[in-house]
Amino acid sequence: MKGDAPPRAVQLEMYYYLRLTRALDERAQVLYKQGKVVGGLFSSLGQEAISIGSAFALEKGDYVGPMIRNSGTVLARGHTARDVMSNYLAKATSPTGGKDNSQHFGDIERTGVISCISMLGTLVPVMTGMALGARMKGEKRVAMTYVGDGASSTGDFYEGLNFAAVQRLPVVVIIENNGYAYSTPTSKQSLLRNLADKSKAFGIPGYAGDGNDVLEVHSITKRCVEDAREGKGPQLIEFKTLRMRGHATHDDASYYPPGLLDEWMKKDPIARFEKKLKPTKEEKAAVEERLKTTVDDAVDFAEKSPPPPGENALQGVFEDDSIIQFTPWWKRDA
Amino acid sequence: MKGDAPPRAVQLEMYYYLRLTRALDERAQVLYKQGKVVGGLFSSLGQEAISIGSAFALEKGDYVGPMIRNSGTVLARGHTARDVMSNYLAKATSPTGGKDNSQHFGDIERTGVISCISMLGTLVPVMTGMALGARMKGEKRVAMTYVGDGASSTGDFYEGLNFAAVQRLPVVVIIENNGYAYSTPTSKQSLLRNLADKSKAFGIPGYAGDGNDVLEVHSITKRCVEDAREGKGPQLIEFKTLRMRGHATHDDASYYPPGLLDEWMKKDPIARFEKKLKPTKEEKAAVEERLKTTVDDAVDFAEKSPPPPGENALQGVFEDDSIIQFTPWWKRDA
Amino acid sequence: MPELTFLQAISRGMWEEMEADKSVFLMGEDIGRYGGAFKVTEGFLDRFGPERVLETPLAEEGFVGAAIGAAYVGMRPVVEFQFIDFIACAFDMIANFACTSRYRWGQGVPVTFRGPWGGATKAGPFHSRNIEMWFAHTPGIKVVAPSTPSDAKGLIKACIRDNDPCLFLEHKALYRRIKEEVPDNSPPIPIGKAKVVREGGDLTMISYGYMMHRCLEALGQMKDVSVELIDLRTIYPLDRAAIVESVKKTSKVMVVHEDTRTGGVAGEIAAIVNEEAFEYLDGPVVRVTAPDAPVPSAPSMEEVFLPSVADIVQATRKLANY
Amino acid sequence: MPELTFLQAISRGMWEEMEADKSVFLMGEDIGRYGGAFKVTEGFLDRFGPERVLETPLAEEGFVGAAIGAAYVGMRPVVEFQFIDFIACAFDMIANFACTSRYRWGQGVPVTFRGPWGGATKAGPFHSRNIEMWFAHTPGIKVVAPSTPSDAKGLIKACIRDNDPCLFLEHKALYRRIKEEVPDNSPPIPIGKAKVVREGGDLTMISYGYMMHRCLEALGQMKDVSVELIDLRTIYPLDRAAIVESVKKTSKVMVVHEDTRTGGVAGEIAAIVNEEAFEYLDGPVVRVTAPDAPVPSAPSMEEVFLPSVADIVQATRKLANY
Ligand SMILES: Cc1ncc(C[n+]2csc(CCOP(=O)(O)OP(=O)(O)O)c2C)c(N)n1
Ligand SMILES: Cc1ncc(C[n+]2csc(CCOP(=O)(O)OP(=O)(O)O)c2C)c(N)n1
Ligand SMILES: [Mg+2]
Ligand SMILES: [Mg+2]
Repeated sequence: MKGDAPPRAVQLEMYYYLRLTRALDERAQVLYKQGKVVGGLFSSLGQEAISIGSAFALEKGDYVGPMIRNSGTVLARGHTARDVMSNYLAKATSPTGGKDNSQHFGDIERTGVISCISMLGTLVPVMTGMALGARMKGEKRVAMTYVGDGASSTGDFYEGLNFAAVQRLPVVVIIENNGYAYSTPTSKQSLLRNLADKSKAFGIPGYAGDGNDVLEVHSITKRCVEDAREGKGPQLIEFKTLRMRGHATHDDASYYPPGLLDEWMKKDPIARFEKKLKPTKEEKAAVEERLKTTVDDAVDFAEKSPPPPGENALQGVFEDDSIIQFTPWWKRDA
Repeated sequence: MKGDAPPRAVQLEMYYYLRLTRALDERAQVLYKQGKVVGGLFSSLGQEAISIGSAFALEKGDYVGPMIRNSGTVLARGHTARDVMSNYLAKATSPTGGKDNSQHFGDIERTGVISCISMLGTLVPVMTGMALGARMKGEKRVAMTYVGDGASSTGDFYEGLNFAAVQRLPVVVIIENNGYAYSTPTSKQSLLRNLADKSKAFGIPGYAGDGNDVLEVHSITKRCVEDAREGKGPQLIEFKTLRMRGHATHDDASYYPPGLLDEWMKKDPIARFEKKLKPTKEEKAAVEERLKTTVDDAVDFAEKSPPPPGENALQGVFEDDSIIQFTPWWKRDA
Repeated sequence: MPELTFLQAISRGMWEEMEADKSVFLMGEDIGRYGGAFKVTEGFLDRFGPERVLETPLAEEGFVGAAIGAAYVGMRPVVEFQFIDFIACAFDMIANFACTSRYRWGQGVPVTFRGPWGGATKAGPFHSRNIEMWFAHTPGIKVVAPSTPSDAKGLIKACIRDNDPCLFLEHKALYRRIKEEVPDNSPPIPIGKAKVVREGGDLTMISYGYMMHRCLEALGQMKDVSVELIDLRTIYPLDRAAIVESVKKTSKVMVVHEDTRTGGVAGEIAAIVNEEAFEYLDGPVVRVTAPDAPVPSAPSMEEVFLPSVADIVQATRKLANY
Repeated sequence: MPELTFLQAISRGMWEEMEADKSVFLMGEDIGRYGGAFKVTEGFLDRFGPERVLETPLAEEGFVGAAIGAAYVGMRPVVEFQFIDFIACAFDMIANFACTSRYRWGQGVPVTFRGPWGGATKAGPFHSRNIEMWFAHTPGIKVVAPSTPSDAKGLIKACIRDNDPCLFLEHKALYRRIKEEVPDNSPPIPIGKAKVVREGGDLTMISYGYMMHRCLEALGQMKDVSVELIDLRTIYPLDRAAIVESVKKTSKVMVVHEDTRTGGVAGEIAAIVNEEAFEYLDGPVVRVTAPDAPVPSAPSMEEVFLPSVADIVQATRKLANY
């Protein structure tokens, strides 16, 4: 199932966001080695096409729940490079004010991006609920989220998608099958060749595609988003890809069989797309220019931003802060 | 997929256990109305063929995890009518000594029956673990359990069966699809016509059968048990049936559409089996005799049994009872 | 003024909130035509329709997640657990997702979790559990446990209007046992405020839920001891001020709860009293609780398991005479 | 005698138990060739093979259930959570199935649940949580939290040999930070026994896990106060005798934990001390704990969130001078 490719202007934007995602990832790797990243750093290297292709398939007002390898989605949906970088560094200026880290942030109103938590699978029921709530309000919004091959083993994935199916909700779930959950090969997660076949447990459509072909990702996702919006219920898509780094920066992926990375290097989604797109010298120069300023500014902003004031730790648990704020006995002066 | 029917002698035993299950259920209903049953009373009326047909498909040494409507399974696997009745009444003589109620009991060594808890779906992972443990010990035991149409919506069902599939464990899961989860029709649990199709999410075989035909239940289950034992991995079976009473004794099932009960009355598993089996006068008389004495004895035993001593409430939380047993300040005499 | 049972008061409170606010809706198992296992939502389907009385698949983690998502877009879901024990099946979604949401990214989660709760109904280990401290110890959720119809109605309304997750505990043993006149369209009762049910000078007795009624029964048998009886009504946040004020007056305090002992709220109260009123204390903070065990099925054992009126009397006398 | 880090001691303890008992095996995510997220099981796959170092799908509730089933047939599974925070995903299976098993039908569940635990590692809200009281308040499971390599090795062995569910908490901040000489084939250390780390007369300081080390650091700065320092080592069952004996000697007690305040073990200890040693108390039971909030990511906030050495010093001095 392919729709037609987006106009060249849009493709150039997709190209820019692919490059931006990768550029930010590379800079984040450096910052991590300098000990400036708070928490783990999970790379999307090699998987950018899934985030970008799918994000561009959404309409304004749609909701998306990205996971830790979907910084591309977050950027393409309107978050700034500053948001991404400052959250990696858990600065006061970050979208979470340093409360959370990694790719855990969002903005329901402005970007429709929902912040994930570390417990994998949890976003599937939550996005289902957003689609449900929107429908109750008479809105035709689609809610999309991502799970890995590993996360597709969770009961949350199953319960959430089944609920969406029974309610025929406009939910799109993308399985990013990169063949591994941390060090665990997909063969230890499931007997299925195609995880898209899990759709059969819900009686919903399931599709599989090449996760390293941004236009294929875009067209398959776009069709699913349209079907979902038209009331055809939830859609499950599996995109096959490979994580081109370890699970996180501390992991060298030595468990990958020899040759695996080389093989996939040939399938690099950005190089492939560039071949198809053939950007002109001018177009490319413009992208490079835009990238450089954006990335430098984001890193600069994140690094120069102050850490959050420590006392903020005691704010925002409840709407009423006084609930948790009181002076313990030993802090009171007699 | 049918195997051949068991020899007539075995069929007569199956007939007896079908009748025993129903007879005990009817007596339990009376005891409930007399206020003697502790906790809810969940009837298997109309579903007996699933418990009996499947229980007879197991070999000695196999494990089975019955749910609340599977008293037939428990009886056919070697628990006494006294066990069943005394546990309904939560007496000191009951298998749980009154600690638990309903169909929540078992005996790993003697009968291979595992006690369920109320949280539906939990037995699927647990039975998977029993099959795993047995395999590690070099034993060829099959582990079987049941879920309802409702329970098949749980993440536990999904995570447990998927683990069994990946490990290719000898696990058989039977979905008793009686069309309702309490008052909720299966259409609110799943979009699937056949819940057996959930097997496709695990890459394992799935079969559907008539839950009111004890011989069909037996032959399908037997084949699956054999396949599982031969290393073909977990098997999923859906048997369609109808709960001929409300969810529990307090529920009159007024949400059933008119005519539904009459329609299924015609499919009564015991009457149908009797037509096929054509027991002779003598055979029938023998069964009646055996039933009467067994049931009367069980009810009598349960009623006459003492309640457990109250202090037992403080025993058996840990192997070492002293951990939770101590005298609170106010109980000590000054 | 209508006389309502505990159950009717809860039902009425939800009804009035649904009438007043379109964003309020119900989710759960068998809550529609059947009206819920205990009939708390009887009649709601006819009045509010299947969209606002949404029957879910049998999947607590899943429908709790869906409730959170709906709350994110401005709805106010009220989620029923058929028995509150089944909230354990949705524990991760509540404790990790809902309870941290405002803190980590500023998104409040106005969801009310409710269900039949507690023991003394011969319901066995899986339909009797006191789950309050699992959540009182989880920052980000309020825990409410009324003991009277009027408090139940006022507090369910407060939970529904609250912009943070609330856990509303409905003691099964009270559903049809107690009645009270409760006005229509009554206002919400603030969460976090305890109630002095009876004033007294000899000692302070603190409890909540069904045990409040055993405490009252015990006091009926001890006309000679002047007890100040406090109904916590809210387990989290605790009304520290009310507790401390009373203890400063009576100098002695005992806590009665049917929850198990270790990690029960009585320990928390002991610590608060130590920190805030140590110099006023003329006796140890006394705990009358269930032992550290699951809830047994047999009535004979459940009687021993739960604090009895006699236990409360004995503890009260010992502390009073201390 | 080999010098082992905290991590190596745990690893070594499991190794020796697996050598000694064929029924002991490991389950979890990435514990095989990769050796686990923190490398606690590095080398186990080569020695014990994939059957006894069983890598699971990403499904905690599922593999915990499988561990229970394996235990039912005589195995002794040791289940690793990649971070202990993910135990919330298996909460129902542990709290309702495993913890009630012996009570309701006499079947013990000899499963050890273990994983990296606690804060002070800038790991944010979902990789730092103190989950101990969720389980200490759930009858049927023991909760162990050592603070030294030798205790860690002895207690993991005790957990594995125990016939009831045990939760073994491994503080991440200690994994590679501390070393100690620990003999090979050392014996198990009994669960439920606290340890007097330092004797003193002015007051009793009680803690566990990583906070023990901040307590020691604080004491290093207060040569003028004679503090009796107790390492709980086990959160459930608590060593009531050790606590009470010390308080009877010092008459003052403070509890330090990184867990959040409400419902933390400090409250339980306050109640125990009240019940068992009220007349010896010369001051309130003092709590130095984290506030009721999730664990924030930014180091600047986590520093404020966690009890600091300075906090402990300040609290100690105030209580000592009380
Ligand atoms: C419920 C849960 N269990 C365990 C973890 C620890 N963990 C973090 S990432 C990860 C692997 C995830 O693999 P996959 O879902 O395939 O996503 P990928 O990293 O490959 O993108 C694991 C096990 C977690 N985050 N959540
Ligand atoms: C996890 C969980 N949620 C809710 C319940 C309450 N409950 C008990 S039985 C039941 C309906 C079960 O339906 P089904 O699985 O189809 O089994 P049946 O009763 O039809 O045999 C429900 C919702 C439960 N026992 N467990
Ligand atoms: Mg993956
Ligand atoms: Mg059913």
